[in-house]
Amino acid sequence: MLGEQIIKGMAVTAKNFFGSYVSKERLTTVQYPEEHLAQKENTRQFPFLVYDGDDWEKGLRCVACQICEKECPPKCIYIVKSKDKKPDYKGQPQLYPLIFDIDISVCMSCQICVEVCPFESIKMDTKFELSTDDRFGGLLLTKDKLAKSNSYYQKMHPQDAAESDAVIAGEKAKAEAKAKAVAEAKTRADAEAKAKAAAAAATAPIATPAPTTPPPAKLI
Amino acid sequence: MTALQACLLISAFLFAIGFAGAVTRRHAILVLIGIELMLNAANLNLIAFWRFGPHPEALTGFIFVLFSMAMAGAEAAVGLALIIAIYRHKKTSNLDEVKELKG
Amino acid sequence: MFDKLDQIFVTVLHWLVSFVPEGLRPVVSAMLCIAFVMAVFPGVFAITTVLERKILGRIQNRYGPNRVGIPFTKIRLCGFGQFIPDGIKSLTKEDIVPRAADKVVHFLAPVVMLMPVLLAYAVLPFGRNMTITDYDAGLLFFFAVGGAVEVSVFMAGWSSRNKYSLLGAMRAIAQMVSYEIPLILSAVTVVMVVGSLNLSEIVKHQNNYTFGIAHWHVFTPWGLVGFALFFIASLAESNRTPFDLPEAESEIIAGYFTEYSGFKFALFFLGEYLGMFAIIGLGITLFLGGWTSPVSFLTWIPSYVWFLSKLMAIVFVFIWIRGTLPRLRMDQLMNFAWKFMLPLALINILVAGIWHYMAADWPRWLVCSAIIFGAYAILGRGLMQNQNFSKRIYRYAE
Amino acid sequence: MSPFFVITGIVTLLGAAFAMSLRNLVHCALAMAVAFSGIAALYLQLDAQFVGFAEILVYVGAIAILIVFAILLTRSGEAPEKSVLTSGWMAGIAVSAMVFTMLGWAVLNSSAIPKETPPAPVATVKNVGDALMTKFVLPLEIIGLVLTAAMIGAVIIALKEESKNENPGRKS
Repeated sequence: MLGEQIIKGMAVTAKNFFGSYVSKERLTTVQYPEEHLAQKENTRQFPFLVYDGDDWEKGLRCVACQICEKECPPKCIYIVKSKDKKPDYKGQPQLYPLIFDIDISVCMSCQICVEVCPFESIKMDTKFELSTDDRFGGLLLTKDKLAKSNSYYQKMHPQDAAESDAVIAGEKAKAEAKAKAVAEAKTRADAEAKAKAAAAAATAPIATPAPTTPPPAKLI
Repeated sequence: MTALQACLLISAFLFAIGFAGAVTRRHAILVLIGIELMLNAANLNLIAFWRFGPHPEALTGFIFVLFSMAMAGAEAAVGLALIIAIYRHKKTSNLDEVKELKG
Repeated sequence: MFDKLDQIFVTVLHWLVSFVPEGLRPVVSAMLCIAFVMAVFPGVFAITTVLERKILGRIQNRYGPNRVGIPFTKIRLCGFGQFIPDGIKSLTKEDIVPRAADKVVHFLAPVVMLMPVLLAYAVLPFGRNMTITDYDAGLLFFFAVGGAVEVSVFMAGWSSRNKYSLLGAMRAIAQMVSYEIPLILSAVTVVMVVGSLNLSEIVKHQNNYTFGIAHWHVFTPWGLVGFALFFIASLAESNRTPFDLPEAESEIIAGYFTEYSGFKFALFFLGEYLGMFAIIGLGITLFLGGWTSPVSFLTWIPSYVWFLSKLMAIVFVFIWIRGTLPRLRMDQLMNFAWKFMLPLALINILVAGIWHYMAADWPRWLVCSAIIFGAYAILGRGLMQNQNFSKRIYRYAE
Repeated sequence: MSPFFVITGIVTLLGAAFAMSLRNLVHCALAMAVAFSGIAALYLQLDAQFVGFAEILVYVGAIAILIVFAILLTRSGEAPEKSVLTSGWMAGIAVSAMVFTMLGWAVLNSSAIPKETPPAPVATVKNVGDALMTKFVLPLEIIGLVLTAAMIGAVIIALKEESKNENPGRKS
């Protein structure tokens, strides 16, 4: 019969129309500015610098080794090293970047800088609403805008943050172990030196002891 | 100058315009438009006389105009079909060049 | 009390006209009626543009526009203020006229399009004695004025000196002409049964009730087929899907109004919708009992409310069809008009004749329904027999 | 002789004059459509309601479009360069002017024209229908036949004859 299929088709659209008022899961549209879609775990937009503790100036992990600057394909990172040093999380004095600029209008979010960074100091952020009316200055993020706390990093990428913290904890443990070993070696050396000195004093009080403390082990 | 005379004058002028167009214009379709105008002028006369005539309830003029319109429609259809057929053969609808009778 | 509410517009009109001196009365009352039509139907047009986008959205499981309510305020009105920015946008857009276009005809086309459409509202009965001019041959006036729209379509298509718009105009005229015949023939059946071309007479003929149900023409076999034909033909007359070939995006760009922009395009858009409302209004008057209420115990609702609700119901079905049916090709469109709708309309006239002369009891229903159902089945099979829709087989790349 | 009557008269005559004198054929067809709607308005003023609406339906709706289609099919939409008048156009204009003056003279001072205008006759559709079906039933049937014959004839004439091309040389 002519028109049978038309009625079937109309029934389908009618079901869709009235269904959209009745069952809520038919309408999957997200009203964007008001509601946000939950972001995936490994979303990445633009890099940011991680710092420990609460003062971003001192806690910055970056040691201005400029590996990321060299590796960055579109060359959007610009680092100027500092002259003096400041202690890093292992208490070991390290350089720090005086100027650390990333031009996010050039950055292509390829995450190479994160992979090559030996100090776990640059990670990928998930914020994407970065539009500004100033096309040149507005999109050049300087060090203060880039620095974000480790806790923010935990919130953004829990799993990666956990791994990176494990790495850092390992580093710290190794550093303490080495420091302890050095300290023990020092105490043992002092003890021996004292013993030798006592012995030398006993045998030849005239031979003046020349205690030479062994130079500390070279740190990587 | 009663209304009837005004109508008759208008239809006479229409008829003159239609006749002038049909006679002087070169293009076949314009001649057909001229004929249509002449037919309409005649219809206007009929309606004028029906309206101001002695016993309009007989509706003679009225019905006559209806039939004349039907005829004008048929005539226009056939006329245009002829013009298109001539154009298809002779590639022109210019009346001056459509002179010889050969097929 | 309800009767006063029903005649509210008429009393207001007479009250306003009474202030004017005797000589100017007809002119002023005509002006007021025109103001009424120009206020109501462009308003319905504005609502329909938003309604169309919302219903199409909901059919496709998404929200329609739901942001713009009252401008400059936070009120959303779930999107029903969308026509204000749309209107401003289309009015302030630049009006580009192609250099080669024929300026005068190009300018006149939208005017000539809007004029007959607005004239057609003069004869539609919006409510109990709410017809602006109650012509004795009202139906013929409507079709005569409806026919003049094709001249404006041609003017638009030809004057833009653009191959596509000329072809689009030719297609649109061919479609409108070939669907005007079933339109008029299905209206002829109503005239045959009612015996008059006067639209108020036709509504009065449908205004009596048995067992509480109104005597609408659509409840009779010939009326149902007549209304179906009228509905399909009005879809084609107003260039709506599935007959919107002349102006479809996938076809010849925007058909005959390719070269129009800004205010002229808005006029064409308005003209198209007003034409749609006019032809739906006529369909309601002829088959769905104009301003009468379907059941006898609801007659207290004012008559113009019935007319408007039926109008919006059919506009909803138009939009529903637009959300469902695919577009017809040009040959399918012509084939359907000349090989299915025209014969069915002629048979419908025969059935209306039989209906008129047989006695008013059940054999009449039986005979008429049998003839119509038989004709529908035969013509339907004739139309469908060369379409062999075999089961679709899917071949995937290995 | 209401002002409205004068205006429609002038519009009709202007439309007809332009229809005959414009160079571009499509403009002529549109001017003709204006002239026909002017004539329809004149009919309405002469209380011939049914004929007025029929005039709009038949002439403005159908014949204007028919003529415009014919213009496009014979590809004469563009204005021709050379003159649009036939060679002996002066004679044509003169004859039609004579026709108009003679008719005008006859109309203006004939005595048989009634002075007072009779009341408006009631030409309802029912009367027209009854008259058609009783007094004029034979012409009605004949008009039906004529229209069918004209339609079939027009189709056959305008049909492309590629089916039986007897002289393939001169393919039309």
